[in-house]
Amino acid sequence: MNDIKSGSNLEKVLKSGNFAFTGECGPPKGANVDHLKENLAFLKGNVDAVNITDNQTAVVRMSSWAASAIAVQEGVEPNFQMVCRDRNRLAMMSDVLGAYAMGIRNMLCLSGDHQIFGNHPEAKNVYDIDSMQLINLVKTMRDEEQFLNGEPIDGSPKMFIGAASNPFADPFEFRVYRLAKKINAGADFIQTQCIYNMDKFRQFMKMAVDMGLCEKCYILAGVTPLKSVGMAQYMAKQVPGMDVPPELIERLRGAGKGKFAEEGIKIAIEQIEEFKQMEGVAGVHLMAIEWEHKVAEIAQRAGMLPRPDIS
Amino acid sequence: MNHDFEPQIIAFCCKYCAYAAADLAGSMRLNYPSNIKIIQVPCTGRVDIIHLLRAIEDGADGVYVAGCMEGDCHFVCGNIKTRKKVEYVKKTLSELGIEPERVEMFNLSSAMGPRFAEIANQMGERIRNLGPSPLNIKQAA
Amino acid sequence: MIVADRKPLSEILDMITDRDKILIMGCKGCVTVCNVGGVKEVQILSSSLKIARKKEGRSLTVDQITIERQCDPEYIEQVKATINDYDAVISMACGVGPQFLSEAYPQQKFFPAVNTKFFGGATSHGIWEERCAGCGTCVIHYFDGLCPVARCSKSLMNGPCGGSSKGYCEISKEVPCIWDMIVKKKMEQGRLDDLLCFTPAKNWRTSRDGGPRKSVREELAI
Amino acid sequence: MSTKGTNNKVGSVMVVGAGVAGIQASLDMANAGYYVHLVDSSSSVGGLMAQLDKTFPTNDCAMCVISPFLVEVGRHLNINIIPNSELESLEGEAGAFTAKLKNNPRYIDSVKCTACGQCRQVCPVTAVNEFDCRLDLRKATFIKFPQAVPLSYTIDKNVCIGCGMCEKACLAGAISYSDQARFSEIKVGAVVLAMGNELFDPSLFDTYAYSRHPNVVTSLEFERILSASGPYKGHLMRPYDREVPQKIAWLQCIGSRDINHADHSYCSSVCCMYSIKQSMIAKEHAETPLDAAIFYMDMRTHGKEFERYRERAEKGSGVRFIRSRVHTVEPLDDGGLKLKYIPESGEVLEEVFDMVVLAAGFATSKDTKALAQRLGINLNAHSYAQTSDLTPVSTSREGVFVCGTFQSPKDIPQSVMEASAAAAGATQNLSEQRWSLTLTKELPAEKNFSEEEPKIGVFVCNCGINIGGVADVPAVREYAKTLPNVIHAEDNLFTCSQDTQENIKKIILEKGINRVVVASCSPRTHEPLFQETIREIGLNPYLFEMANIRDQNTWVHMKTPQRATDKAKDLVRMAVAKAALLESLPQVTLDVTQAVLVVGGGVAGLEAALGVARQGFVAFLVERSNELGGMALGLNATWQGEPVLPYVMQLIEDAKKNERIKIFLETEVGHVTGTIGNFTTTLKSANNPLDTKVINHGAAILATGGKEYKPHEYFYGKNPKILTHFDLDAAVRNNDKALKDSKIAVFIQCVGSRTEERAYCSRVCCIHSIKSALILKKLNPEMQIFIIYRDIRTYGLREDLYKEARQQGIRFIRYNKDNPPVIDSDNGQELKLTVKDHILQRPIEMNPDLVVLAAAILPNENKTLFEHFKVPANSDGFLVEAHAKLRPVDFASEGLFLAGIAHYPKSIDESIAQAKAAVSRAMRIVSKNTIAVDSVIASVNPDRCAACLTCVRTCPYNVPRVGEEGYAIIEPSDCHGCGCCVSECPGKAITLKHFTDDQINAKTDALFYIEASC
Amino acid sequence: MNDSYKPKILAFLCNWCSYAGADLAGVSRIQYPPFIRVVRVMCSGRVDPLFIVNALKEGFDGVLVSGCHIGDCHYLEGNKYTVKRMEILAQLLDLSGIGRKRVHLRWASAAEAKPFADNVIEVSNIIKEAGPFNAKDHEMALNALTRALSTTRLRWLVGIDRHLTENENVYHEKTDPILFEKVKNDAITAEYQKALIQEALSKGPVTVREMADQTGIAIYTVSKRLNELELGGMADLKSCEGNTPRFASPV
Repeated sequence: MNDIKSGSNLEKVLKSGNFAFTGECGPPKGANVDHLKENLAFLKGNVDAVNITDNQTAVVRMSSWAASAIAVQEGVEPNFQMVCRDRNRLAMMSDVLGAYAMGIRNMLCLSGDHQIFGNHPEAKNVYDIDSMQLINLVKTMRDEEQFLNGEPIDGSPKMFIGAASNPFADPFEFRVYRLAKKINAGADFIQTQCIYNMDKFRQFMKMAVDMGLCEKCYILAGVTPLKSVGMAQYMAKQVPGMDVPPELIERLRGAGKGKFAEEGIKIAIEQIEEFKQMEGVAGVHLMAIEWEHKVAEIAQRAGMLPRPDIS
Repeated sequence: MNHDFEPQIIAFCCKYCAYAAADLAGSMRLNYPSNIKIIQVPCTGRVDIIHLLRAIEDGADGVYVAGCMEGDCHFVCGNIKTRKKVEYVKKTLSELGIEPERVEMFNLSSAMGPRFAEIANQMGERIRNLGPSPLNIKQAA
Repeated sequence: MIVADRKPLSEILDMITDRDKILIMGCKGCVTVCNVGGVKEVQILSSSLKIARKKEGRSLTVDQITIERQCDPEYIEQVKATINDYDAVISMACGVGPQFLSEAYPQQKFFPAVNTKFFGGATSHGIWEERCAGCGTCVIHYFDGLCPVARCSKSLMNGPCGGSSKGYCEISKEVPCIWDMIVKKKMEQGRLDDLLCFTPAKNWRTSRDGGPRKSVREELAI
Repeated sequence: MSTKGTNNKVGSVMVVGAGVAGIQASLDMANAGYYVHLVDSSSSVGGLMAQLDKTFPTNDCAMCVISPFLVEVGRHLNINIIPNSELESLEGEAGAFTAKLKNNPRYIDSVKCTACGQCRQVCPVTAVNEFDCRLDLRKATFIKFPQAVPLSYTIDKNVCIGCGMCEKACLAGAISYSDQARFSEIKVGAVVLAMGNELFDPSLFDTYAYSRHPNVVTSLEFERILSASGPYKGHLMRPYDREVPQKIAWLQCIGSRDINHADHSYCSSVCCMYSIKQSMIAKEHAETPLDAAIFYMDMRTHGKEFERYRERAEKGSGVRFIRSRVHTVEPLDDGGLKLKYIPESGEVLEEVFDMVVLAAGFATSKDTKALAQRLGINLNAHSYAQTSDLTPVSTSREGVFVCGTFQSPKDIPQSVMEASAAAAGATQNLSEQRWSLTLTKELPAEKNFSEEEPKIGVFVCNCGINIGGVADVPAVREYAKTLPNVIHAEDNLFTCSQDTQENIKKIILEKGINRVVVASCSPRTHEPLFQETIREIGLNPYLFEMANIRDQNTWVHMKTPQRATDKAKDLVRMAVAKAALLESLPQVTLDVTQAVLVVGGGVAGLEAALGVARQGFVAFLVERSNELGGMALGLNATWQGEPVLPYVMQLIEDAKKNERIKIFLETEVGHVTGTIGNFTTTLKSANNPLDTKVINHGAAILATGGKEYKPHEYFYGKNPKILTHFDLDAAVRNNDKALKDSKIAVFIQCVGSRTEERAYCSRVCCIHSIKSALILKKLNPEMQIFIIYRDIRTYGLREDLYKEARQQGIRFIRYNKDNPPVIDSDNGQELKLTVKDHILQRPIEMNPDLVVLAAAILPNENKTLFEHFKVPANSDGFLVEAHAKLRPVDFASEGLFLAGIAHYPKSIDESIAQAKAAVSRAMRIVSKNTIAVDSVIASVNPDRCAACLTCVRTCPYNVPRVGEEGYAIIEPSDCHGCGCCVSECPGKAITLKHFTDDQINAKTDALFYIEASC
Repeated sequence: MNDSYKPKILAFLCNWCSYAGADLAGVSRIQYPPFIRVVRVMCSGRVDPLFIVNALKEGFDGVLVSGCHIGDCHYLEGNKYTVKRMEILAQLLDLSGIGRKRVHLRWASAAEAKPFADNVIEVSNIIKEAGPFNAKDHEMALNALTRALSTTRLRWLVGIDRHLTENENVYHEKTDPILFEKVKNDAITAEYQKALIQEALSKGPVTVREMADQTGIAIYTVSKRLNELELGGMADLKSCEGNTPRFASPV
C-alpha cells in the first residue's frame, strides 16, 4: 500500500494519511475550452485532484485525456476517466500511454453508461473488455511493463489506478465482494457513487473494513449536494442504482422555496463531517457538476481547506 | 354520411353463443339492419386473421366476430384468443390506412337476443357513419 | 432457433411501389415456428398487400409459395421455372433466404419481409427471448448456464455493473439483469467464490468481430 | 325378486314426469339399450327448470343449459314423449307392468304444427300465463316457452270459446278440434316417478300481503321477472308501476319449517341458495345500485361451492344477510312495502322496500299424491315418496323407482344424480332384455361422390308465412337456379314436414344430386333432421349446408321485405359456394371394452361395482388399503336411524360373491392410457411395486372417498372427554359407561369447516350431531345437552331431527366466526367451556363432561392418481365434475365418472345415489360394443407440419402432441372440434373438417360475387 | 238547457223500414224537430260502430240508428247484429266517460210514421238534455275508441257472438253464454285500455305513472296492459334514467 505508484499529488495526499478531497468537472461539448478553464480555476487549490469525465451518460464531449492534459497545463491534477463503452483494448492501451505522456498520473476505470442513455443511441458499443479487466490491464502495463499480449512497453505508464463502486446497487450483498475483486485486480483508490442513504453506506463500509479492504485501497465517499427537490426526485427515480431515502427529500422540501440549494449544501457538509470520522473512508469525492463555483465555499465550510501541499 | 350507402357487414358467430343469440333475436322478432351477413363457426377460436383480412379484401365495409362471454366459452378459451387476433387485424388495417373501427369483437351469451340485435344495430350505424370501405370507393369512382 | 419480426407493412409496400406482379416466398423452418414467415403469414401478407393496392385502385397479382427451407440450394432450385416471371419476389425467410435467392437468381429483385434478430427460444406461447449471441467460444458453464455475453447489455464478464437495480438492467425494466441472476444462483448453489476469481479478457476472435465465419465438416466436404 | 320366466320381461321403462330429472333418466336408459316412454301432464317437457332464469352456483342461464337436453330427448329414436297425459293405473309386477294412460287432447297435431305462432296472434281469448306465474297473459292457444319440446302449440279448452279463428290462421292445417281424450295401455319393465313438486302458494298468509299487493312476488315470479324471455324481457322492474326497484327484500322459509300455517315442518333445502342467486343477479340487472337484503333463520348453503357463493354475495356484491323472521309486510300507497322485524341485536326495526320476494318452498301437488295413491306407493308424513337411506331411489313398490323432488326437496344436481341412479335401478333387472325393444335406423351404404363434380340441389322454404310472408321466395328459387353447380332449385311450404322430406329424397335420387342446400330456419334446430334425411338415401350427412333465411333474415327484417329478399339471395349464394367445396366425412367408430374400473372400496365404490356387475358387465374394484367398507365402517346409523354396519357387511359379501367383480386389495392405479371406450390401466400392488397387472376397460368410476379431519383446535387428543363424531359413534357402539354418566354434553359445530383455509361446509355434521344428541338423551334423560352452532343445516326432511331435538330440551347456542367457544382444561381433568350466548348477549360458562367436535370431512390424498387420469381437483381437493348442474357425476374428459365423498362431503344415501348414477352414466358407453366419434375434428397434414408446438400449447384440452415421427398428432376421439389450433397453426398444417379455410373464404368471396379465386 | 241550443244528430235509417217510415211521416206531415241529418243505409246491420265514433268526432252531438223490428229485417238477421254492435259500443262509450246516452237504437217499420217521429223527438230531447258534445274534450277517448273498434279481436268477437251462443262452436257444442260474456267484456275493457295507453305512448316516451295520469287507468292495470302491448310488439322500453323506465310505441 505504501510503495509509491505514480507519485501523483492525490497519491501523496492519501499516502500521507491526509483526508483527500477530489472534485469533478465535465469537459466541454466542443473545442472551446474557456468554460473548462473557468471551472478548473474554481477547483484549483480547493481539491487534491479533479475527475475529468469521459462522455458521461454516453453524451459526446471532448475526450477525457485531452481535457486532463489541459488541466495539467492549468496546474490542476486531473483524474483521467476511461469507460469500456467506446474503445477496444488497442485504443485503451494507446490512450493510457498518451495520457501518461501528457503528465496525467491518476486514472479511473469505469464500465460506462449504455449508449441508449446518451445522444447517439444508434451507435455500436464496444465493451471489448470490462472495467475489472481494464484495471488489471493498466496494472499490468504499470507493474509488469507489458502490453496485454505480453510484449514489453517502452516507458510504462505509472498510473495511480482508481475505480468506481456503487454500494447501493443490487444485489447489495455481492457489492462488497465486487469491490474486493476490483482491489485484487489492481485498484489503488475507489470513488463511490454519491451517497444519500447513510445507514446503508455505514453497513457497506463496515463490511469493507471487516474484509480488510481499507488497508489495501483508499476509499473516497462520493457526495453530490442536492440543488432542488426536483433534482432529488429525478435522482431517486431515473438514475439507475441510486438510493435517495424519502425522508431526505422531505427535509429538502421542508426548507421551503428558494432555500433548497442552501439546505442541499448543509446536508453535504454534514455528510462530509461524518465521513471524516467514519472508519475506512480515506477522503471525499465531491461531484458538483455545473456547481464548480460552489466547491470552494463547500470545501471551506467543511473545513477541508487549505489543501495539504506535500511536495 | 350518405343515406343511400348500404354497407356490407360480415359477422362470424360462434355456434354455441352468438349464433344461438341471433336465432333468439329472430324468435323475439327484434330488428337489425339487413346488411349483416352471419357465418357460423364452431367456436370464435376458429376465426383466423386471414378470414378477417380476406373479408375486407373482398370488399366488406365492416367485419365483426361475436363469441361467448369471457369465461363461458364452450371450448374454454377460444374467445379470448380471438380477441387478440382482432386487435392484430385492427393494427394491420390502421397501418394500411383503413379505419380500425371497421373490425370489432363482441361477447354475449346465447340468452342475449336483445343484445345481439343491439350489436348488429350498433355496428350497422358505425359502418354507415364511416362510409364505404376505401377499397370500394376507388372501385366506384 | 433463429427468431425474427415481420417488417411493418408500410416498409414492404414501399419496396413494391411500382411492381404489379409479385411472388411471396415463405419458409417452413425457423420463421414458421416463430410465426412470421410460414404459410399463414404468407397468406396474411398477400391479403394485406392486395388490400392496400385495392385501396389505391391499382391491381396487384400475388403468387404464394412456401418451400421447406430457404437456406439450401436444392430447395431454392424448386422455384427456378417461374422465379423470373415476377416483377419482384418478397422472401419471408430469415436474412439467409433473400441472399441465397439472390445468389441463385441474379437478375431477380428480392426483398426481405422480415427483420432477423437473434438466436433464442419460446419462454411462453408467442414470446421468444434471446439466449445466444453466437460469440464462437461458449463460456456459459462458468456462469451456471446464464450467458452474460448474450444477455448482459454490456457483455460484462465481471458484472454486475453499477446500473443494476431490483434485478433489472439499467436500460429497461423489461430486461432482467443477467448478473443479478448469476450472483443469486451462485449464492444459492454455494458456489459464490467462482465469481470472486478474476475472469480475463475474452477472445472475441471467434465472434462476428473476427470476420464472417464458416464452418466445415471435414468428414463431409469434398 | 320374482324370477318367474325371465322371457316375459319387457325391455322398456316408463318415466312419469319430464322435468330435468325425468329427462336425465330417460336419456340414460335410452342410450343404454332400453325403450323409454316419457309421460308428462303438461304440453311440453322441461318442468320447473325451464322457468328458471339463472341457476346457482355457476349463474349459468338455465335455458342455455337445458335446451340441448330438450332437443336430444325430443329427437331420440328410443324415447317416446307422451305429453298431456296422466298415468291412471299400473298393474302387474316388476319386469312386466301394464300401464294405463289417459291422453288429454291438445287440439293441435304436434307433428304438423311448426310453432309459427299465427294462431296465437289472432286468438281473441286471454288467460293467466301459468309459465310466467301471474305476471302476464297468454292466449287460449299457446306454447309453454319458445324452446318447448314437442315444438307445437296447444289449445286450452277450459278458456277457449271455440270461435275457430285459429284454424283460419293456421297454414299447416294442424288444428283438429275433434281431438278427444284417449286411453292407452303400454307394457313396461319398470317405472321411474319424477313428477317433481310445485311451489307453495303464499296467499295462505295474509301477513305478507301476497294476494293484496303486486310488488310482493314469489321467488318463481321473480325468476320470471329476471328472465330475458320473461314478461319484462329481463329488465328488472316491479309489477305495480314498472319502476326499477332500488331495495328488495327476500323472506326465507315461506311455507317451509312452518307448522302453524302451512304444516310443512320440513326445509325445502334450495330456497336459501336461490335467494342469494336472485339477489346477485338482480344487482347485475339493476341500472341503478340495488340494496338487497335476505331475512333468514339459518343460511343453508350446504352444497358444493355454495359457501363460497354466499361469501361472494356478501363480500363481493354487498348483499345484506339479516337473521330475523319478518313479522308483517305492510303495503304503502306509493307501491312501497314496510317491513317490521327484530334483528339479533333485539330492537324493533322498520324498513321500507320497493319489492318483497317470498322464498316459497316445495310441496307435493294434489295430483301427485293421488297418483301415488293409485300406484300404491307409500308416502311419508310429509307426503313425499317413502324411501330407505340404503336404497334411496327405490319406492315401497317393487320395480317402481323415484327421483327428484318427489322423493324429497333437493337442488338440481342432486335430482340429476338421483335420476341417473333411478335409471340404473330400473334397468338392473332388465339387463337380459337390453336392446330388445330399441329401434335402430337401417341405413343404405354411403355413395362415393369424390370423383363427380358437385351437383347441388337448393330447397328454399316458405315456412308458412314466416319466410314467404316477408321475402319473395319464388324469386330466391329462380335466383338459385342461376348459381354455379346448381342443377335443381325448388321451394315448398314446409321443408321440414314429413311429406316434403319424402319428395326431396325422390328428387335427389332422380337428378343425382350430390350436395344439398336448404334455405330455411336455423341449423341449430334442424340440421340434424335434414342430415338424417339425406343419409337415408346414401348421401353422407356432411354433404349438406343450410342458409338461415328465417331466424336471421325474414324474422328480423320484417319491415324491409325487399332487403330481406336480397339478403336471402346473398345467403343462398354463400351457402352454395361452401356446398361446392364440401367433402363427405367418414363416421369414425371405435370398439368398446365392456368393463368398468372402480377405484376406491368404500360404500360408493362397492355400490358402483355391484351396479356394473348386476347390469351384466365386469367390474374391476381397486382398493388402496387391505379392507373394503371405507368411512362407513365407523358410522352407526343413517339419519333415519337405519343401522349401517350390517348393510356394509352385506355389500362386501355380495361383492366378494359376485363372479363379475374382480377385487384388488392393497393395489394402486399406475399408468392410465387410452380414450373413452378403450382405457388400458396398469395396477401396482401397494407393497410390491414390481407386481403389476394390466387391465382393459371402457369406463372408470373414481370413488376415492374421504376422511374425518383430526382437529388441532379445542385440545382434541389432549383430553379423553373431547371426541369427534367417529369417536362418539365408536363409544356408543361399545356402550362406553362414560357416556351414560356424563351430566353435561356439548357439541361444537363447524370445527375445521367454513374457515379461511377450508371455505366449504361439510354438509352432514349438523345432522350427525343432532342425531347423536338424541341418542345420548335416550341413554340418560337427565343429561343437559348443548349444541353450539353457526348455522343449523338440517336440510330437506332432516329438519324433523332438529324439531325433535328442541322438543327433547336440547339447547342450541349460536356463535359467529369471530368469537368461537373457548375450552380450557387447566389441570387436564376439569373442562371449562365459555361461549357468548346469542340471546343473552353475555358469555356463559359450563363444565362439560363430554365435548363432541363436529369435525370437517376432507378428501383423501390422491394427487398422483388424479394426474394419471388427468382429472382436475378444486382448491379444497375435491374432484371437479364436468357441469355442476347437468353432468354432476361425469368428468369433462369422456368416459370417466366420479361418486361419493371424493366429489364433496355427503350423507351415505347421497353417496349411494351418486354411485348408482355413475353406473348408469357408464352404461351409456359400456352397454354398446362400438362408439361413434364426432366427424367435425381437426386433422394434421404431416408434410406441412413444422413441429412448432403451437397446437400443443393452444389446445384447451391439450389433445395434440408431437409424436416420434416429428409431426403433430391429434387423436380423433379426443378432439372436440373447436378449431383453435387450426387458426393458430403458422404452417397451415391443420384443417378442421367441414370448416376448412377454403370453405369459410368461399362464403366471403361469394358474398362479393368473386369466383373461387386462390 | 236554453231552448236556443240546437243539437246536431246523425240518423242512420235502414232503407226498407225506418227510411220508409220517415217518408211516411213526411207524407203524413207529422212534425218532429229538425235536428236530425239522415243517412240511408240498406240495412241497420250496415252501420259500423266506427261510423258513429267518427260522427261524434266530426261534431255531431248524438246519433240515432233506426232499423226494422227483430224478425222483420229485409235481410233476415241484419238487425240482430246491430243489437250486438250497439251493446258493445254502449259499453265502450260508458268506459270512455262519453256515456251511452249519445247513441240510440230504435226500431220503426215502414208503416210506423208516428213511432218514428216519436223516436226522433225522444232522442232529440235526450241529446238536448245532454247538451252539446265537444269532441275536443274527449279527443284521447275518441281516438282510443277508434283504435279499439278497429281491432280484429273486438270485431271478430262481436261477429261470432250469436253463432257460438246460438248455433254451435267448433266443438259442435253451444259456447256457454256466461263464459262468452266474460271473454267479451274482458276483451272490451282490455282493448279500450290498451288503445288509451297506445294514445299516450304515441306522444313520445312516457312512464307508467304518467300514462296512468293521462288515461285515468289505475297504475297496476296500466302496467299489465302495457305488458300485453309489449308482447304484441306494440310498445317497447325506450330508456331508463335513474330507476324510472320510459316506454314508447316502436318506430
